[in-house]
Amino acid sequence: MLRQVASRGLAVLRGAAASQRTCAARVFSSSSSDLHEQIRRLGPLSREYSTALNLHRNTTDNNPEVPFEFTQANLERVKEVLSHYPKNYKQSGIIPLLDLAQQQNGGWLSISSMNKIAEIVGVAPIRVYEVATFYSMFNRQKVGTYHLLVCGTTPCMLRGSRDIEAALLKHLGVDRNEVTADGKFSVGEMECMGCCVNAPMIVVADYSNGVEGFTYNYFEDLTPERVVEIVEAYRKGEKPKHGTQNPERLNCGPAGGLTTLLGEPKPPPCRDLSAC
Amino acid sequence: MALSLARAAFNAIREKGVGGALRSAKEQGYLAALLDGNLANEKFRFDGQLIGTDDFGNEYYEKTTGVQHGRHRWVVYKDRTYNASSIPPEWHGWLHHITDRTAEQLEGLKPRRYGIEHTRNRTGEGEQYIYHAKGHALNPNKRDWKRYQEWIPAE
Amino acid sequence: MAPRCRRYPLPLPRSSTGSGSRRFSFSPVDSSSAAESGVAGSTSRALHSGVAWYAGIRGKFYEGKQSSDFYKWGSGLSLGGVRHARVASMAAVGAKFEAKPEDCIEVSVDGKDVTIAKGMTVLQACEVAGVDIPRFCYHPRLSIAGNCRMCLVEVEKTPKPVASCAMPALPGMKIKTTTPLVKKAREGVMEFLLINHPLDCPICDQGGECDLQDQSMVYGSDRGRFIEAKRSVVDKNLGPLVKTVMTRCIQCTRCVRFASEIAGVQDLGVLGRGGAEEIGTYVERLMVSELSGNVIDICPVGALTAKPSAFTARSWELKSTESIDVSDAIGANIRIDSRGPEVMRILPRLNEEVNEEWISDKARFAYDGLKRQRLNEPLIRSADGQLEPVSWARALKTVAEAALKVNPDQMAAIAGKLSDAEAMMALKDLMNRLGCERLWVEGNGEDTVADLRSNYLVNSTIAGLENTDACLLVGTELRIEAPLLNHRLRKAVRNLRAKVGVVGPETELHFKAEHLGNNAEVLASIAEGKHPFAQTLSKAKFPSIVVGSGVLQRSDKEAVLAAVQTISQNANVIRDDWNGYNFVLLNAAQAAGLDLGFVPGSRATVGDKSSIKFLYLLGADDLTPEDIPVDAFVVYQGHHGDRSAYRADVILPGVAYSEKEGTFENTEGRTQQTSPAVPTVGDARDDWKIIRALSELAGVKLPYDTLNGVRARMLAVAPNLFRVDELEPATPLPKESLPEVKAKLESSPFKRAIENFYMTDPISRASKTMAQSTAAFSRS
Amino acid sequence: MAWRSKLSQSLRELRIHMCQTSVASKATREFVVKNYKDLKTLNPRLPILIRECSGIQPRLWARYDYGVERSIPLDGLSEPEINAKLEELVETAPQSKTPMHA
Amino acid sequence: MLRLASRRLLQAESTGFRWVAANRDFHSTPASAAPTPEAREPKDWSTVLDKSMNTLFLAELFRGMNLALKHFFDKKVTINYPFEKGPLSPRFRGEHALRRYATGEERCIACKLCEAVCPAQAITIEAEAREDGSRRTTRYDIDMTKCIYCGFCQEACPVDAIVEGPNFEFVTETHEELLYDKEKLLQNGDRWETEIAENLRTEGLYR
Repeated sequence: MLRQVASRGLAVLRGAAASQRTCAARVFSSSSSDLHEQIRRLGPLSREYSTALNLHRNTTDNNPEVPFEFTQANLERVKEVLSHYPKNYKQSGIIPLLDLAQQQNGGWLSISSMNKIAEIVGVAPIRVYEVATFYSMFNRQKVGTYHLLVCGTTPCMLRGSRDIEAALLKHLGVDRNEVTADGKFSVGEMECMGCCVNAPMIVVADYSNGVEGFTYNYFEDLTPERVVEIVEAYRKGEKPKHGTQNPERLNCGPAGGLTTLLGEPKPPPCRDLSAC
Repeated sequence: MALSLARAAFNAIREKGVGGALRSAKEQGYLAALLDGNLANEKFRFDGQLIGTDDFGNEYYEKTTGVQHGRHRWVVYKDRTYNASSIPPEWHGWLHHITDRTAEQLEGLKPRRYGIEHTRNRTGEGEQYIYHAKGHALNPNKRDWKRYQEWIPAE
Repeated sequence: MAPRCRRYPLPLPRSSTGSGSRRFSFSPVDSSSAAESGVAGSTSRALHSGVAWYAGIRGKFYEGKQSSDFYKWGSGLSLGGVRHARVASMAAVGAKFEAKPEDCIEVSVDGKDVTIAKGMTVLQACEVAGVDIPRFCYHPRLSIAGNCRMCLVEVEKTPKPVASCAMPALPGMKIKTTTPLVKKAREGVMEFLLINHPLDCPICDQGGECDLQDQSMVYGSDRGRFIEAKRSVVDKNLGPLVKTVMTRCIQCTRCVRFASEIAGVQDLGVLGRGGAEEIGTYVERLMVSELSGNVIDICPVGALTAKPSAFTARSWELKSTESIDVSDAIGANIRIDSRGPEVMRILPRLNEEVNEEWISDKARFAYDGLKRQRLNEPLIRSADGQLEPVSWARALKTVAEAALKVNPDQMAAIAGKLSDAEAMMALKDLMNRLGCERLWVEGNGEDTVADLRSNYLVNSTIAGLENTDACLLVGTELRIEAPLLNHRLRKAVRNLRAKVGVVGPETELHFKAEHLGNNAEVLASIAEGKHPFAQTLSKAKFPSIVVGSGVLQRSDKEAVLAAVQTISQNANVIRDDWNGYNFVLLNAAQAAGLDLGFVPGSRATVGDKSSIKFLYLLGADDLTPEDIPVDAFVVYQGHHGDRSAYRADVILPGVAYSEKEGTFENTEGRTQQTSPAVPTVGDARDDWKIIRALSELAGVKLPYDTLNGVRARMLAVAPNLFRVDELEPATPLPKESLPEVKAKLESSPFKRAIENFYMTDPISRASKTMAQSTAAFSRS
Repeated sequence: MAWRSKLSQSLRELRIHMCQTSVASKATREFVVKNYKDLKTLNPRLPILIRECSGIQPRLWARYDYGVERSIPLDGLSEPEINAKLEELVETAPQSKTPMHA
Repeated sequence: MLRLASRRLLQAESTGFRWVAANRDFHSTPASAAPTPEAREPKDWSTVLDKSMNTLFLAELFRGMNLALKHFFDKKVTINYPFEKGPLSPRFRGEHALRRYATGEERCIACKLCEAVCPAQAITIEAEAREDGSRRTTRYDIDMTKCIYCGFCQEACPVDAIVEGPNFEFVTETHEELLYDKEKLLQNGDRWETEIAENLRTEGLYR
């Protein structure tokens, strides 16, 4: 009996160990330079898409002792948000509240802001942390007043979003998810925003004017030069024109005007009901 | 064989004189070989090619032609008592026909950081030469097999 | 020693003496031969005690196939998850839940028709049909998450495989679990799970008992297609008990759900998403729960393992012994896994009526105390004040001589927290024969009235407390004193929205409870009906009161208990169909000690300890040196060199619970027995044997020589201690039959009965792990 | 019933065994319900251990000095008869042995 | 005379050989080929004389000694151990050794698979976490007197830590010298690593 158990355990262990060995064998069968190449090609791991680790470490400006309170105006908004949900399901309001807090807090969520929201909706703080870490739109580390998000999904990537990002990073002299020294700009990456027709595009989240003046604007049809101009415009405090940056294009129509559907569309064919 | 033996003996006598030849023969174990057929078999075998010598002075010979296969490699022990376990690992494989690589060729595999010198099997030579396991009374760090810690009444 | 019946979860229908009708069932014939019923008790014990809940379901349904008794559901049925918690809790108390035919539906599993209850999931339907579905995230006691996807099955007319754990079974569903589609789907899931799994089974403590390992033997491939770098996850610090290797985690979220649903500590969560998803606390904090060790058991992989026993043993090299935990009065069913003479780990054993499948951290991790500070030979204090080892004969002779020199009135015997009933029986008989009547058990107080069992037991039963809808806690920190009972009450709060009021020290109970105050006035006002909670109680359908045995240490305990009596009478807590008066004991020895009458006999001196000249301590360590007169002769019989051993004149080494076959009664009055898992240390002897030997030297030979002899004697004192694994309910006497109490309530606040959960008895005080836990989790 | 107050003089401990439900234990239960209060009030320091266990024979156990015990089965007896038996146990208490210590 | 006797002897030898052949035939062929009683007990005088001569001059004894003497002067075909040693396989399962990584870190991770697989239950392992948190054995004992040298332990080992080395010359005079502990096994590994590594290298293709 004992031996049976033992041999079974052994078989199980060996099975796993065998597959481990196969994996290793596969990896090492390719030459080591190949391997390095493979690892290099992997690029940044997915967690780098977000602004932070799934872990909070106390810093001087981000620790539970730093107070966070919604402003009086925002408290009204909190009330309004919570009024959308039944009393016993207040936790449904976590996402809008997090968004509100992020706008109020200059684009990022401090630990105490999340704790505050947990208190407001009456759940344990970890439930709020779960939500905040899930969505990459919630920044849990400081971002610039203007947070530039470059779309990295396939159509934009094919249309040169990597160049856009490189141009941004070079111009601002920062790494991805890093804030410029003046605290004005930061560059992040995000997933498809549905502007594939005008790819590549970026989003500029403008936290310079609090909740009231918060804007979240798309800039489409970008070139590396144009994106630098946009940044400079923001730096000067201007509001550059958002939407497509291609002067020949109207919204998401074809560049240079319509090439099809030029005439008046024909009405849909109607059956002659009387002929039936 | 007899011829080469005679020649060797003659040369030795010519060089060292009878007394000297006898003394060196004794030192090199040739006299002992007269009483030990097995030893004699190797001692008086002069047709092999010396392949190498290990750190202990054992000499490794090989004769590839005109010899029964399986008996084409042999060792002449430095030690007259010819302890079989005194073959170090770098020659062990060669002597056992496991590999054709000699000690020099295996040099690269020798562990540099942790390797220790080979010793022969010294069982029966006295307690001081034997490795005593952790459970043995003679191991200075004898392990206590008690699986509980008893209470020591202390104030 | 006769081999004990091994209790495997047999797929047997519950016997009628089993818990199905436990509370209110009595055997119909009043057998005059107690011995006979004792035998019956032990057989039925083997039958029902180990029946797992799934076996319960299967047994019922297999049985149902043949008999008309089909729709009767035994208490083994637990449907799991919050959704079914109500049904489960009803079933667990043993209230017979009769499923009506219209509440049943019929589905087919692999061509076999089965009838199941409405609301059951596809997975449960498969279980009823006897088909085992692989799963990682599904756990019958936790809510349904449906995120591992391992339980995919094919349902006819659905385009895709469905996750059976989360899909309700619908009438007429045709479930297929063996089709190529199912196999392929599960293989795909397994491949995905193994993508980021490190496959470090050889160094993983779960190796050999790992769900992932087992299932990868069926659904795993011997090679992977994933050649990219595997992710690695930072390990989390969960304190000194739970070791984390988060890279192994497959995000089943069982631990997260356990923490929030069972333990009630909302600390763990799922952070991040996609490949970066991980389990963590986000902020640096430990999971502080008395039940935290259970996450080790529910983790299907090796992500959460036991830190104290890390790397020490493999599952296949351990010998399992089924035993009983003695660290508190709940008497959790445990499995002691040992290798050679060492206890390597302790795991819970399934017992729906006592501990379900959880045990407290103290029960699980205090075992390393069994290897430290042990008394292994008889010691005598010599003339120069040093303890020196002597032979048993000399030690016993010394004790006997000392005992005979002393007037019986100046003798006293105290049984410690971990004493088994046999040793207490023998000690009581010995002391009585010597003329000494001054006996008490630690925790019971020095002069407790042990007349009526219903006054000192959890009458609602442990499982029954789940049914209460209003509960008053008096002088107890339930979470610390009895974590598993606290969990039952938490269930009642979660499932039935039970209202809980606390009179006593303020403690976090991990559920919503109203702290009413910590003084006797509050109690008095509730008794007088002035307090609003009195109305809550009397309005409740199943009101209950939980009194902590800490009140026994109060000088006005009679008045407190009388007030509680009044409250229970006002709120109709004790009825024919429900007895919600619960007295929670602290220690394993208490209930059996009270049952055996290990209390001062009539005309015994009580109170003043200065007259004691001969003190026999059976593992009792709570007396401070100031309590023991300087000239008293102190005999310490026990297994650990704990506090009292320093004062002892003679030390007689006894055995710990892991080394003996001893009878214990838990706080609800259930008799259970420990089994020896490891040999005794050194020259130690069974406790009752020591006393038996001593009695001979003292000239009052006890009339039993075997363990069965002692038990037969117990039968003459407290017959219920002979009914192993059974619960003999105690009938409360009507208030008219109880003597009047004249004592007055004092205004002093209720004290904490346990200062430190992790260190309550000699074993846990000797345990390094418990010391670390104290340091890490000590209350702020 | 003057003997009742002497209970704690002659007895060290009184134990009453009975089944919770059986017919044979009915009279014993009645006895307990009727007399417990009286006995306890008269002998507050005497342990009167009422031990219930399903299916056992009702029995009266008395423990005297120095661990001497005596028991009387109670099945088939009525409540007054049980009372008489208890009196018998009290009246026929064995003479206190001289303690061997002295 | 002597020459005559020896010729007789030789003749007898040849008859004897025929005898054997006849016997063999008896076994291989059915009754028809069975020698008659006459053939087994020759009746003529010369045969009788041969037999008596054989007995008288201990001819069989000398014949045997002759054979021995012949082989004494013959070329030897046996291996002259310990000077020459017999061929071994690179997979030869001899004395156990615990190996190390090139850094000197012991390989064994205390997975206890060898212990579990050992059919003779010769291996005993105890393990705990080392100070650096890694999983290591605190005890690794092999009872070499129990071991049956089946090689399952090295097969089971996921990290090539326990191996059966090429050494078989580890006889001891006492039993307890054959109770190997971890230190001894590691010493073996340190000592024999050169050859063990070479053997693993040559066999690596087939693993």
